[in-house]
Amino acid sequence: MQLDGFMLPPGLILILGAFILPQVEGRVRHALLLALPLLTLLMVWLIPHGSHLTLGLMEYELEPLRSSAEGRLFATVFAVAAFAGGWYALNKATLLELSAAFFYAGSAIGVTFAGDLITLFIYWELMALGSTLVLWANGKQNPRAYPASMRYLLVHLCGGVVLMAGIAGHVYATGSIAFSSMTMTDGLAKWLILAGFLVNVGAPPLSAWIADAYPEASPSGMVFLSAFTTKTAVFVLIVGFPGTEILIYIGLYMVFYGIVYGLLENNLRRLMAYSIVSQVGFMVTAVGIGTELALNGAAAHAFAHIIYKALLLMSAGSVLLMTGKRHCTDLGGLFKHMPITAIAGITGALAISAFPFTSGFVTKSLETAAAYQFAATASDPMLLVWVWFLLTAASAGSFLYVGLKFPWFVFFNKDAGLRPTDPAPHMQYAMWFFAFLCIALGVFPEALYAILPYQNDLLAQPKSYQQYTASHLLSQFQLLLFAGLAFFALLPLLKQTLTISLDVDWIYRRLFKVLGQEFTFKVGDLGGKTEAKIHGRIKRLIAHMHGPSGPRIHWPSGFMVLWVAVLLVGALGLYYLR
Amino acid sequence: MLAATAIAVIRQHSLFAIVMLFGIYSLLSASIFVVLDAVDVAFTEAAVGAGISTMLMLGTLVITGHHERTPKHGPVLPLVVVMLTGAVLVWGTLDMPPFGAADNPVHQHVAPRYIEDSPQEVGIPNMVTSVLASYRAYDTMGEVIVVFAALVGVLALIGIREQKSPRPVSTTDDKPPRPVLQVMAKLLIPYIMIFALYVQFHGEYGPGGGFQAGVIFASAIILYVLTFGLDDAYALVAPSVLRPLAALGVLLYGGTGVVTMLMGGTFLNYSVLADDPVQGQLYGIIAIEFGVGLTVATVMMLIFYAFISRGEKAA
Amino acid sequence: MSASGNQRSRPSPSRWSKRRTRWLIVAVLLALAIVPEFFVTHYAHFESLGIELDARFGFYAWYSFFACGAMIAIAKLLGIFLKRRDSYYDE
Amino acid sequence: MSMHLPALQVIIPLLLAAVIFLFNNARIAYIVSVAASWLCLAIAIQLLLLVNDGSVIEYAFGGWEPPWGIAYNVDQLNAFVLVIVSGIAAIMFPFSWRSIQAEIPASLHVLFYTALLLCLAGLLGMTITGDAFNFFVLLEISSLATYTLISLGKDRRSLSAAFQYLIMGTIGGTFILLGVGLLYTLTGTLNMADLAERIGPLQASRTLQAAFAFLVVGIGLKLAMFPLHLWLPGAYATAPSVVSAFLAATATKVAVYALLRFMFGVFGADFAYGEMHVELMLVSLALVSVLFASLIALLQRGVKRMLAYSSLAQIGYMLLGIGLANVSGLTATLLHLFNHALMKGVLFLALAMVFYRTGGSSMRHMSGLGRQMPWTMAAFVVGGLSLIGVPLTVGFISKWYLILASIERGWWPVTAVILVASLIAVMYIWRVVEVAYFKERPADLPTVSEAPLSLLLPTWTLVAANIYFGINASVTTGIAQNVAQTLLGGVQ
Repeated sequence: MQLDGFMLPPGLILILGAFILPQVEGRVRHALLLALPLLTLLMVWLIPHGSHLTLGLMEYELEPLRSSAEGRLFATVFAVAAFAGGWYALNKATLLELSAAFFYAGSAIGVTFAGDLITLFIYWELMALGSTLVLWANGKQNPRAYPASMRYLLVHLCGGVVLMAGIAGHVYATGSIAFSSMTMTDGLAKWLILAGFLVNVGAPPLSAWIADAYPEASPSGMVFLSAFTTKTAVFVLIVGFPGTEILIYIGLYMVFYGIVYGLLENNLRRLMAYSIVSQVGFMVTAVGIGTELALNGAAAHAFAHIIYKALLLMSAGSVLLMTGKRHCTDLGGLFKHMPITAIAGITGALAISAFPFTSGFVTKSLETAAAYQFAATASDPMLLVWVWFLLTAASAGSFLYVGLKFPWFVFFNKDAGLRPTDPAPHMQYAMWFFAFLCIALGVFPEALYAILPYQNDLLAQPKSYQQYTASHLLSQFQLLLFAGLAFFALLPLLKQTLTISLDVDWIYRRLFKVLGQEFTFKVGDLGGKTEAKIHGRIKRLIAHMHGPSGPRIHWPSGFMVLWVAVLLVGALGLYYLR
Repeated sequence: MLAATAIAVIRQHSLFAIVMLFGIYSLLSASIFVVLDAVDVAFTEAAVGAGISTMLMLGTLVITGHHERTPKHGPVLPLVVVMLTGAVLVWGTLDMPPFGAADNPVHQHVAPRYIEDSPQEVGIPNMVTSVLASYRAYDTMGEVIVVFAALVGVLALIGIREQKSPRPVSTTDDKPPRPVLQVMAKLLIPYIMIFALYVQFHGEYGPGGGFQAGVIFASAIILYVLTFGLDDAYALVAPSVLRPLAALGVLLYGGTGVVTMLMGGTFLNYSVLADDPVQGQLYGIIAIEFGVGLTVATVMMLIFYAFISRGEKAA
Repeated sequence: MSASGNQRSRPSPSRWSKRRTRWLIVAVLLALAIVPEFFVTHYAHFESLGIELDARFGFYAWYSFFACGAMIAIAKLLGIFLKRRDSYYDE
Repeated sequence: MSMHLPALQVIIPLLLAAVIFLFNNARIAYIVSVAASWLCLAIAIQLLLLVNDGSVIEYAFGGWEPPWGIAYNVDQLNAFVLVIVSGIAAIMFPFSWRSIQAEIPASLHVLFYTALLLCLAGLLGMTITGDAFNFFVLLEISSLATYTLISLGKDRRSLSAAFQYLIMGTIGGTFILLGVGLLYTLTGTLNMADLAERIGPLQASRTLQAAFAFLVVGIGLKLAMFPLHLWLPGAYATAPSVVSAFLAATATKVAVYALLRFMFGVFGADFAYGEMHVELMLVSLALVSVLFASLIALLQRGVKRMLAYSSLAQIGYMLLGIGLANVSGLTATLLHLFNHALMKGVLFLALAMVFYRTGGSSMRHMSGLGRQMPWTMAAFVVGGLSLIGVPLTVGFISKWYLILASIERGWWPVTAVILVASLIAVMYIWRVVEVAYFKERPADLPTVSEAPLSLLLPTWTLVAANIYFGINASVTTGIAQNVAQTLLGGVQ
């Protein structure tokens, strides 16, 4: 197909759509909500492989469109997530949220097509902006969304700043702005870029932002939020840092961080947020392993994860929407009243637990497989042995804290007396759609495998992709069932309490607040006074020398005149100091 | 003596005395300039420093008050500042070419041409005037505009109360009439004005020029105001007449430049004003000096009016 | 919060019977999961390194059980230090 | 007439100031001022085009060749600054009419425009002149006009602010004069190019060093180099809104230009960096100022004062660029001259519109304005994004080069400071956005409507420029890099 004529970055469709949505009403808006992501999807697939587009900025050649297999895979699932998310949100979400979500999704797709670091950075920041807006949009319904969005923005801008420093350093060191594997380059710049990426992935020590921010969004808002930011970060890690060993440790930490905090968590959607960290930890570990199989695994897992996590959040969101309750302690016995929501939730829970015949099963095991396959050739095989054993344990753990905990406390357990119904039809449809995808990918994994980035590997070692062997099925069943045994046996220990768990965010939510109250806004009212206070110390010091100081207006002049003289001598003195 | 006066200024607390001492200081510096052979500068210092600025400061005193408030902070800080700055200055002068030596760069580079060629190029004997009014005429225009800008500032800040005071009780009228003073002033003022005109038009040949003339002219009017009161002065020269004149002076200067431009020269190149370049220089210098005088005189008067009218209001 | 979903809070005969059926189902499922172990051979993932733990009989079953137990225990332990009232940050 | 362009650049506003003073009619004053500003812009652009090939235009006043007479020298550097200053004027002057109706008594409008034109002429003259003493004269013109403009503020504190600025400005001017005087005793010339030539053999002279120190500190006062900045927040915060906008966008830029001109055009880069190590002072002061001013900005309740402190931080960036002493650094400085004028222009104009409608510009006055004045606040947001350095705005371009320069130098802590300060900028801009978009309008404040088109149009022109030059930065970066290379010459 000859399409060179209108090669636009597909992300722009959604970004432009974000600005069109407010201009239209009713059915047209609904139609656009569903049509634009599909159009984007079409665009993603119409762009010929390996094509690219360039654009000049400063002295650099930007590459806002570079088609790659990884990019296409992620763009595909992003478009699908935007589609289903839009469907789910259809007339429940505020207009601002919908526009922001499209803007956000479009930027995420923009990242997947970015061929250079500056384009990447631009979309990266647009994403931060879009996602923050998705959060804000819920400020009316949930007042806590608003400060949460500020903290969220702050973390991401910090990440962005580190990323930008890294990019600048990288460009200076290599002279190239191309976005490609950086494992060969060296120096501080590389680590800064990595750090910037890791902030978005939810790596320690800043893992807390996910659980802090996402659950404050609206039901549909969190569906959007869960899909893009962390997964885009996984994408850039796949492209930029395959095989960076430190990612293995970071990934493992994230896996268990998510499980432990998830087990402690009472708020349903915070639980889901922790499970995002945990699941993304799997992917990060796989990127750290860095073989083609591992990268395929990370990509495939990201693909499947977006779908089942969105499904879980749609289910949890529906519960929140229909009952107004967000805590395990307030819920229970909803299966009878919200059967469709329950089925969706259970399907998602099974998928995240890698239950056979679900998408999780066929993707997560790629990563564990990568661990043992690489062990034979790796320089440090014991590390990979550990990785394998830990990931296997974590697979069981996933079942424990999401696969069982979520359905059990919400849909079964003791009836909490709530009598909601299933949510609006369009929300049900969206859940059906994703539930279907979860199963379909599990039953027919070949379709997903066919679009994975490293096809050579796939063809050379078909065996490793043969998920449905008796041994594998059996071991997986054992893993899950005995995790279930542990769950029910230790249920008393899992008694949910109305609490939250402290995390690193304590530093910026509590410590800074205390420090801030101590030092700032109390004096902020009368402009000049603030500075006076800052100067107060120095003033008092000098006041010792020449008696009480006078009215404020006279002081700065004298103060400054002194500085003038000091600088004058200083400027001259430099000549002799050196 | 200069130093003694300066120290006296610092030690004094009565602002009135300080202003008077400043006048003395200016006169003393003027005589130093005379010693240094800088007659033009001395002239300006005497007219501006000792004359007009003393008047203006007195005008300010009428508005504010005669006594300094207790100092805000001790002398240590200013002392440190002055010592440091002074140290750098002294430092800088250590390597400076010796004062008065003929081989100084100052006397080697640009100055010789001014001295040797200006009579032929510009055609007037006073080199200072030829530098100010021709070689560096553009700077002089800038200075005139500085004066003009100061006027704009004063008008914006204080303004002139144009209408006569409803009750004819002003500070001067409260006191008994001073016939001796008034007669003396009436006698003096015409001479001062004529002297001003002389300085104005004789600037090309001897010390003097627009600045000095303008200031002297203004002091004549100021003397009149002081002796006869503001209302009479308004009757003589109203601020509404002076205002446009101040701008006209600037425009006369600038306009001369524009005319030279239109006649094919660069801005302020008077040589094109007449067939003979030297004659052209003369025309140009006369025109701009008149502009300078006009602006300086009117601005000085206006500023004085501004202070005095405000002072009367305060009283 | 008195109605909080804890199955032990108010035991009643019906709940006991429910619990018993539940455990019965679990036991049957677990048995079903163990039985095929006799017929299926697991291959060791790290044979080359001499590690054959994962090929032993019932490895996945007990490994899963103890791993999950350990994770719950660790979470419970950390919870002692980390848990704060739900309104902690709003104060 | 094209040979007279350099002279006309300054003479038009200078003489028209006297003309409008003569006519003494506010409406005529306004129309003439706007026409003057547009003419100036046209001339500046024409000049820039003429020198874009690297040539230098010389204009000798009075027909006397330098060093005997006074000359204007136009090269790429000052033509670039001329375009900045006159461009900002061309946008702000039309804006001023409605804005001052609300802030300045009608009887003073003529004086306002006279002072404004004088200020513009002074700034343009300082930029274009090739004569050190002439620079001082024009500096005095612009300074006097500036004091007047500031004192016209509605806020009574503007008087004391103007007075304080007058004191400090006079000290600065005196220092500059002392520096020029010392140079004259050393060389016997005042022409900058001639000075540069004759300074060459004098490297170790103490007089030269003292002259350098006086000039750097004197200009430092004028450009509000930390810690000589104390006059600036008061002045910007209390001046009439449009004056704040004009000064913030132009005055400090010209002072930075003057520093560049004296450092490179008179003393030479070798002397400035190699002998005087001025970069050590500039970098250390710049870093402190960037951090300190950003933090103080964060604590302000008055938005104008906040922006004034943010200007200090931005001046810090410019000094940092000079201090880094490499091509990228200077490029960043030059770009930031242009870019900061654009972004601060937008921010202050947006504030001026807020003031026009609500009669104040504190955080309180801005609460809930997001809905009531959507276009005004949108302009503020774009300006804020630019200030932060978000890609696709001009702020990003200059910050990018600054970061590159610091990395080139291997000074990672400097990079860190730049980035941290950007974060702080996010926070203080965010505070305004938060108040404007997420707070309800206080009940005791009246509901207001969007600002009139005559105010919105100039503001949005600047907004468009912010975005246009953020995306298509080739023109500005091209010029800046050229100039930076020329300035540094053989130093690297």
